Amino acid sequence: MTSDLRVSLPGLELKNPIMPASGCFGFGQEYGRYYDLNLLGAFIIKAATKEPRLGNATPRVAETPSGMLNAIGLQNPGIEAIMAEKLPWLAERYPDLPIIANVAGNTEADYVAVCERISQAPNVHAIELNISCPNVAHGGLEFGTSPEAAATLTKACVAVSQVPVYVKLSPNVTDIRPIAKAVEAAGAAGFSLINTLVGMRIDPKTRQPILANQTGGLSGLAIKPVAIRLVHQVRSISNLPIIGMGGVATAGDALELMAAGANAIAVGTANFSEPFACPNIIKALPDELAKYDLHDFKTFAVNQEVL
Amino acid sequence: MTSDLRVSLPGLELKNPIMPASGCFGFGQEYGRYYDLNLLGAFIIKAATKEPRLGNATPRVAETPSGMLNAIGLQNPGIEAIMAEKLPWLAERYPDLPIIANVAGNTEADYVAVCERISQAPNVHAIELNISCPNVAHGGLEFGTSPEAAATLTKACVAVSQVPVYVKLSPNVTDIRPIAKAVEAAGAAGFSLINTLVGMRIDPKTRQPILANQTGGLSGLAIKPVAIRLVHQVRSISNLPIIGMGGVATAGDALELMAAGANAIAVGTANFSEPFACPNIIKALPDELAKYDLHDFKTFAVNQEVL
Amino acid sequence: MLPLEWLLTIQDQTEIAPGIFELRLSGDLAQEKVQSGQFVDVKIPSDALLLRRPFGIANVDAAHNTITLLYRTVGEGTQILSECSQGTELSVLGPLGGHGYPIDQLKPHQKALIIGGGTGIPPLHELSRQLVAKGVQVQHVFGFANQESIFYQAEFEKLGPTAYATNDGSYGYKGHVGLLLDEQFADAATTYDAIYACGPKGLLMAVDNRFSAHPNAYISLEERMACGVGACYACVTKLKVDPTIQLKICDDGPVFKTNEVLL
Amino acid sequence: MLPLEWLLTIQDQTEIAPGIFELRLSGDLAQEKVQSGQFVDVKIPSDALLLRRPFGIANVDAAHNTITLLYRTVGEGTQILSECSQGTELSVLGPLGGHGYPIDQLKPHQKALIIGGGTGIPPLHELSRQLVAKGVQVQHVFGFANQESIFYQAEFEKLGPTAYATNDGSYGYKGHVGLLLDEQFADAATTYDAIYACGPKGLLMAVDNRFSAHPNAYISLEERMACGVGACYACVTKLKVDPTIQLKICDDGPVFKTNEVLL
Ligand SMILES: Cc1cc2nc3c(=O)[nH]c(=O)nc-3n(C[C@H](O)[C@H](O)[C@H](O)COP(=O)(O)OP(=O)(O)OC[C@H]3O[C@@H](n4cnc5c(N)ncnc54)[C@H](O)[C@@H]3O)c2cc1C
Ligand SMILES: Cc1cc2nc3c(=O)[nH]c(=O)nc-3n(C[C@H](O)[C@H](O)[C@H](O)COP(=O)(O)OP(=O)(O)OC[C@H]3O[C@@H](n4cnc5c(N)ncnc54)[C@H](O)[C@@H]3O)c2cc1C
Ligand SMILES: Cc1cc2nc3c(=O)[nH]c(=O)nc-3n(C[C@H](O)[C@H](O)[C@H](O)COP(=O)(O)O)c2cc1C
Ligand SMILES: Cc1cc2nc3c(=O)[nH]c(=O)nc-3n(C[C@H](O)[C@H](O)[C@H](O)COP(=O)(O)O)c2cc1C
Ligand code: FES
Ligand code: FES
Repeated sequence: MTSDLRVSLPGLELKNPIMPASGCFGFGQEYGRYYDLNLLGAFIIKAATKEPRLGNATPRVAETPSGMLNAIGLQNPGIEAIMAEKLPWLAERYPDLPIIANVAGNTEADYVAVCERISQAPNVHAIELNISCPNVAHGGLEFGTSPEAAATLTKACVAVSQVPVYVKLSPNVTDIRPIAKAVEAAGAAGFSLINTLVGMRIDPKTRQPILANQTGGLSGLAIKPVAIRLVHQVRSISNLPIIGMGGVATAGDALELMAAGANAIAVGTANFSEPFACPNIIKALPDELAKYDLHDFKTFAVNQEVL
Repeated sequence: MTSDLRVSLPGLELKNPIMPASGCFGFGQEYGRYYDLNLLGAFIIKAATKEPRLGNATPRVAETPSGMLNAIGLQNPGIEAIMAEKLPWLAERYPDLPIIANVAGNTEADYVAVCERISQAPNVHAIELNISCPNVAHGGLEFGTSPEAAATLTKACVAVSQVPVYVKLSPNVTDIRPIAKAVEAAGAAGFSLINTLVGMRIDPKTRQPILANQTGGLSGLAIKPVAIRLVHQVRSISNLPIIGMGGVATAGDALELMAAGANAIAVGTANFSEPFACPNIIKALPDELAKYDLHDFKTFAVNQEVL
Repeated sequence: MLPLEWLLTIQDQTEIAPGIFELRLSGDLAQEKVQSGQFVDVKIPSDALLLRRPFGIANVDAAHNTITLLYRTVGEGTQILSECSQGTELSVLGPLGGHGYPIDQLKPHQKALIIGGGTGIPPLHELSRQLVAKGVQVQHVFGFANQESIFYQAEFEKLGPTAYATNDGSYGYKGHVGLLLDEQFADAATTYDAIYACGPKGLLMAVDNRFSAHPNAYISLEERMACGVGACYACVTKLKVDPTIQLKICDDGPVFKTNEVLL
Repeated sequence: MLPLEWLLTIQDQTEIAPGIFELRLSGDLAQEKVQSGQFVDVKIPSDALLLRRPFGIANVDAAHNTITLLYRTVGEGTQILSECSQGTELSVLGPLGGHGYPIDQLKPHQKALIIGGGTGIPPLHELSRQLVAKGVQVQHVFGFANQESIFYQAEFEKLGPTAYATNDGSYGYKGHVGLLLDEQFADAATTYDAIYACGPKGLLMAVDNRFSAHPNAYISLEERMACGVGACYACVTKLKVDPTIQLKICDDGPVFKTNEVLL
């Protein structure tokens, strides 16, 4: 029996549920040298901000048990360069690859400006509103830790966006549920879960943090149980679709997160361990489903029917 | 040159900074069969509650990459049995081993009653106020996530306790600093950091959580970078001593957490991987210090002078 | 101080049935007094797996200084273990379990019924060996998924008669062990001086029910464990007579009398 | 599509100086065109280490289908790597680095100065080999902590004269490479047609300063990396003329012209 890996989310008719996570795959040009990105279900590009950003000083990454810390600091060429170069490059080579644009900013006005502009790109099918970056002084967590601030920002972004807006929530909160509810009420099309936890490594020799930014975002296998918990928790209070992520490295991990309530899966850190992680997972999904006598995702994520 | 591993904290003059973490070493009777507990710097016993507790249904543990989840649910024989049997057993065999009593409860009255009673045991040198257990319906996180609630509880417990009270904070909060500050102002002698993160694993076959309690506390190597960050963050706003924990398995891990600001180190999950983890770490500390031309902890943790 | 941790060397490892491995480990743990039903807790050689894996002791060979484990590959840990080559050193805790199968009460020529299913069977091999060494007559009743998954058939038949039940009827009785017991061992409670069981929950419940009044009937339980020595309270089970009393399977078990704990 | 990932087999591994290992890997990566200065990114066989480890390519031997890495054990990853036995298969990405050391501009009998320190030296071996194969005359100037830590001395001396500086003066010049350059290679900027360097930051800064105007002088940088292919922005460095322009060391480097980037 052949498998049907398709999943359908607002704005996103995907041939399979697997997509590179924002910030772990640039704008596709690098990994695009090594395999055909058309294999992917979708692709979440690196955060776009209004102005070009240089990000933080180096070192920007450090290793942790079954995980890593990053403090890239949203380096990106800015919305204009992304509109002029990055998105057209993708559109030309991969006209059928749905792009999800990760959007960040310092102020509401920044977010709104970028959402309005980037959602007009013909290959951008959805926005992932990044209100959860732990590595920048402004924006990021400020909007992501208060239900009111998150709702106000979401509403403003939804109003100007031509495509559905998924809000990427932070795991670094006491209770994610009021934030998720507020964001849903403000018009979000779905959630993206989870961004990185905040962590630190110290060099015992210098007794200083390894990262120039001191703290960084913890990602990779180590955070998978936290991602499962938060996806499960948000699923328990909302029927909106969830793009799940956090420590997915195998088809088994992907199914576990989908069993928790995710409708599609983003893969971040695993790309670094294994550059072919995404195509490998996509290839392994039919056999993984077959282990449980399944051939599609229909019975996953309670809300799948609704879509 | 010989090393001097002593550290000095309120209530605790320790021959070395290494102690088993609460809940990972019972009341000492089991590991006491296999090695001399007098090797330990101190020992934090399993949570004590007013009434005997049965804890949660099984399965109570699940594995995660470089970590584990537990949802024991504070099973313990209750304060009376602990006073009558567990503490005397320790006092008789290990009269010089400083015991730190982990205290939990449903209500402020519960906490106060247990603190008052247990702090009178002759071998209890300090209390670790557990306001951060993620695995119980009441108490635990309720007190641990609000600065006001944490302060009120701390104040009440400090008032009745014959020994210094260290407050064990939760990592599952948006910002730990106001909670730490409130607890300090309320009279805490120090902090204990960190309790477990909240996580979940799902059995892909049944699509149900593996743990009967659904969620569990994530511990082990995986959370080390989160522990380092929180110890560093609390150290940056307080000079109170910190008992650091979270993923310590080697002498190197212990030094890293001390470099972040911890004055002593508790070892939890590592006991399960390696039952001799604590004595092994103690034995390895002099060489680990020597790597950095050090022979004691004097230059660690900014507040060491103050004590 | 009791000994606890051993560095054992993989002597050899063989796949004796699909997904079932026989692992022979050499080292001085084999010189310890092992009660059948006791288990070991194996550190899997993977940096990311913090918890040890418990396995029953299927055989102790003091003369050759080896112990044998039999296990099924079910997840990551057993998969990695099955790929370890000869000569690999493993950290092993044991013998663990404060209570194995009691056999001292039995005399030569008395009769024991040994009931097992799937990967519950390994510790029953050491049990049967020890009973036979005492002169006890053993009868085995084992359940498997199908003929293909049967292992250690010759080893057990050497020790005593062995009846098989398979789910699909591909070998022996068709159906589960409970039905086989009803049909062919209806008088077991009076015929046998001791009853011993290990296997999946369903089998244990069947044995617990059928032999609840038998003065010498024992079942061995499994539960997810962390410490393996009684310190973490992960593996508890409740007493039947008073469910507010909890026992630890790793330390107060893994063997309990029938009718003793809530299944 | 470009090739990227290879399964290479450890042919042999030797500790050639205290804590310095020579690792020979066999597999078809050795058939790729490798520019000296390019590197590989090795998956360490440990489940808990997610990030690969970058190492310069010290030698390519297409005839024997092997490449050689030289590395120092500094932390957990290199420690585990050093314990891997012959026959172990490693997943290796490479050749990585969009820009290695340019040599096409040099003609036979022209002169190249190769400056290195410690574990920056490995890629300079492949560089020197390629230069000598072209008929370029090479002079090496290497810095080490002490005599004991010197490696590949015979290999380099076979290719060209080699001057040594050690911190403690136990071999060659006493002091760091910068001082040795000042004292014994004061005219280097005009004497040599090309300058190549790799090593610790201090050495690179010394070279960058001394040869900032040289039209053919190159340094190779190191930085903590995640992806190794240019996708994650972990390993950036700023352009000197315009620090708002950032280059990725893994992809736009690791070799840069002197005076090109901010050190
Ligand atoms: C006292 C005792 C004796 C045992 N004896 C044997 C034996 O002789 N032969 C045999 O094949 N199996 C035996 N088991 C079961 C064996 O421990 C598990 O199959 C094994 O731990 C699975 O590990 P894994 O990494 O392959 O599976 P995973 O599912 O990946 O393991 C994840 C976690 O769950 C735990 N776990 C999974 N299944 C079980 C289980 N059934 N019981 C306890 N913990 C589990 C693992 O130990 C690990 O901590 C015994 C279990 C116990 C408690
Ligand atoms: C392009 C390039 C080429 C290199 N070539 C060589 C070589 O030929 N020989 C050699 O001995 N070393 C070389 N290095 C350095 C080598 O990568 C590190 O020594 C190694 O990664 C340390 O790993 P570890 O696990 O032992 O150390 P740990 O400190 O435990 O590593 C922790 C993390 O930090 C990273 N890290 C630590 N030190 C460095 C470093 N100096 N540079 C980059 N990342 C680091 C590791 O990759 C890992 O991600 C090179 C580095 C780069 C960037
Ligand atoms: C190097 C790196 C860069 C990242 N950059 C971004 C980013 O620009 N925007 C964003 O929303 N998330 C960013 N993330 C977070 C990931 O998209 C993802 O949410 C997180 O890493 C968890 O998934 P993983 O465990 O699969 O990596 C980044 C993560 C890493 C490791
Ligand atoms: C099985 C288990 C039981 C625990 N029980 C308690 C407890 O009773 N009280 C408490 O404050 N913390 C408890 N903890 C948390 C630990 O004391 C410690 O804070 C945490 O596990 C982090 O340290 P580690 O990574 O070294 O395990 C428990 C942890 C585990 C794994
Ligand atoms: S496994 Fe820890 S008490 Fe049984
Ligand atoms: S390591 Fe990812 S961009 Fe260089």
